[in-house]
Amino acid sequence: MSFKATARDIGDATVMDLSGRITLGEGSAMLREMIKELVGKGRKHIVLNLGDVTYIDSSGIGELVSGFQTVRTSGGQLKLLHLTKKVHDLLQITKLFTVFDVYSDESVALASFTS
Amino acid sequence: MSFKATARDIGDATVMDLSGRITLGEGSAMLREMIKELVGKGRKHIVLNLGDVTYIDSSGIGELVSGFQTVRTSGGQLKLLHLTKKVHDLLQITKLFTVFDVYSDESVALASFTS
Amino acid sequence: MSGQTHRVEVTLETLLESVDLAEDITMRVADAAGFDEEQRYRIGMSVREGVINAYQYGNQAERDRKIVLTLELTPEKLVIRVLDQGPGFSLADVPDPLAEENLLKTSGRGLFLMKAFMDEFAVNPGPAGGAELVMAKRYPAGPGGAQPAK
Amino acid sequence: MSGQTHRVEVTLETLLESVDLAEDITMRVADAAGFDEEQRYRIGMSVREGVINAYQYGNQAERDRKIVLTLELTPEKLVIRVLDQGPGFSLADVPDPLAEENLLKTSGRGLFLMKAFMDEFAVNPGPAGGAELVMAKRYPAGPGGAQPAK
Ligand SMILES: Nc1ncnc2c1ncn2[C@@H]1O[C@H](COP(=O)(O)OP(=O)(O)O)[C@@H](O)[C@H]1O
Ligand SMILES: Nc1ncnc2c1ncn2[C@@H]1O[C@H](COP(=O)(O)OP(=O)(O)O)[C@@H](O)[C@H]1O
Repeated sequence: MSFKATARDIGDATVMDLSGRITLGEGSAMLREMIKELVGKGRKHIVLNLGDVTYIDSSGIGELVSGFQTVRTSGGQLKLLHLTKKVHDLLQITKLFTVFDVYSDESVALASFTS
Repeated sequence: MSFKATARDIGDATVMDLSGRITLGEGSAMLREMIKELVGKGRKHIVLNLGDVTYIDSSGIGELVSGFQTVRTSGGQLKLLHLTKKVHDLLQITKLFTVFDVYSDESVALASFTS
Repeated sequence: MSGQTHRVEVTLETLLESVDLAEDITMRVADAAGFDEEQRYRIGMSVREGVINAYQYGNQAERDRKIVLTLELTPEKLVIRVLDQGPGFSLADVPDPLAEENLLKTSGRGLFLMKAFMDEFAVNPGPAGGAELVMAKRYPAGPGGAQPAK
Repeated sequence: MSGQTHRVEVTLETLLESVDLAEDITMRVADAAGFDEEQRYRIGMSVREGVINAYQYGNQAERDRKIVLTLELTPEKLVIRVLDQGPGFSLADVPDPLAEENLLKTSGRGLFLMKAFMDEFAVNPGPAGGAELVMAKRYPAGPGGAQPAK
């Protein structure tokens, strides 16, 4: 149940497969560092696959926003893939659903990057 | 996790496969009724398979003793099969391990009945 | 021991582990009250956010200060209180996270989620200082959703 | 709010559901204290047996009477109290379930299990009547088994 993340490079893009909980105690800080590292290595097209993320609290939502900004500031784009109902609802009520680019199909998400 | 029991007749004997919890709230009363019913139907050789029993409290221990007595009073025998470590330890510290006939192999348990 | 039935009072040290403990105990009590998975999740998240705030802003991560979580199964709702030993605060001073200019802020959504997820929500001054969150959730209606209190 | 750190006080109605709730909350607190699965099982079972007795013999299944479960993480051990509103009793009057003549009795093993599973066990008169069980378990020693209190 604790947070796990692995990154896969697919061409220009990196898909981060996240699982478990993104909360203050668990995944938040780790997610932030991983995104910073990818951006530091020059990766600009990042997909966060949230399909196996079971729980996000307000701190986790904050990290999604923070990752979005970090990537954007470096001239890149961050997309979200596979929202569970809980995460979808959270983004909906916090009005972030329209801020993020959200996909339910990995190849469509990958094809969506414009460079 | 809640209590379940199914009975299989093998020749003269009946094996009751129990699983889940045998506690005051859950399996205790049900186990008592099932043993009474078997004895009422004239079954005299009963094996309680405790291999999938995850938890027994003092009330559950009481039901094992009660079943043992019920079967013995009717002229039959009750044997225990496949104790988990927890159940083994409970019978050990309550000094009931020596009172019950305990087996770790079903065919040996079935062969042990004397009529 | 007045009119209520179950009452759970948890006094926690100001530690990050206390957040999970508070959430878990709350989920267990919500389960006993007959709330379904979705409602338990919302109630648990609200307690989680409340205790994190008590930890960070109230008790300012000073371990020896206490956080008191109280869960009461009253006849018609589950009432939850989170009390800290901090400076207190007023909801009116908290920016709206849905306002255009706050939408991309990386924080400021905790109180909003508590308000969204619970039926009632208020912030009061604690009896001996600090902030006390008071939040409530009505029991689910209909068969199988009855609360255990009378 | 004296010297202890975590303190969980649970006031329960005299209902069979209270037994599971008490056991679950205890297991969760024991987990936070660093006890392993086997020790959590023993602590949980002791609380279960104690609350069942408070329900049956103490409060005599009268729903409105209360059972108060208190869990305290003191610096060196987890101390658990189970208080009922019954007639009280003395351990000296309880028959030994290991005596030859009691071995095949179908009851009488609850207190014995609590004594066997905990490091300390006593029955006291409650502050306002009733029986109060007081039991304690020392934290596991060694690395990884440290208790959260200082
Ligand atoms: N227990 C508390 N004590 C003092 N101030 C608090 C407390 N809880 C919340 N606040 C204030 O309310 C603000 C908003 O909190 P919240 O909505 O949870 O978002 P976040 O924690 O992400 O900032 C905090 O930044 C803080 O100033
Ligand atoms: N809370 C209590 N209040 C009054 N009497 C009690 C209480 N707990 C235990 N007793 C007495 O102690 C006896 C032994 O209890 P126990 O060892 O738990 O076995 P059992 O519950 O199977 O009888 C009970 O039969 C009862 O007479």
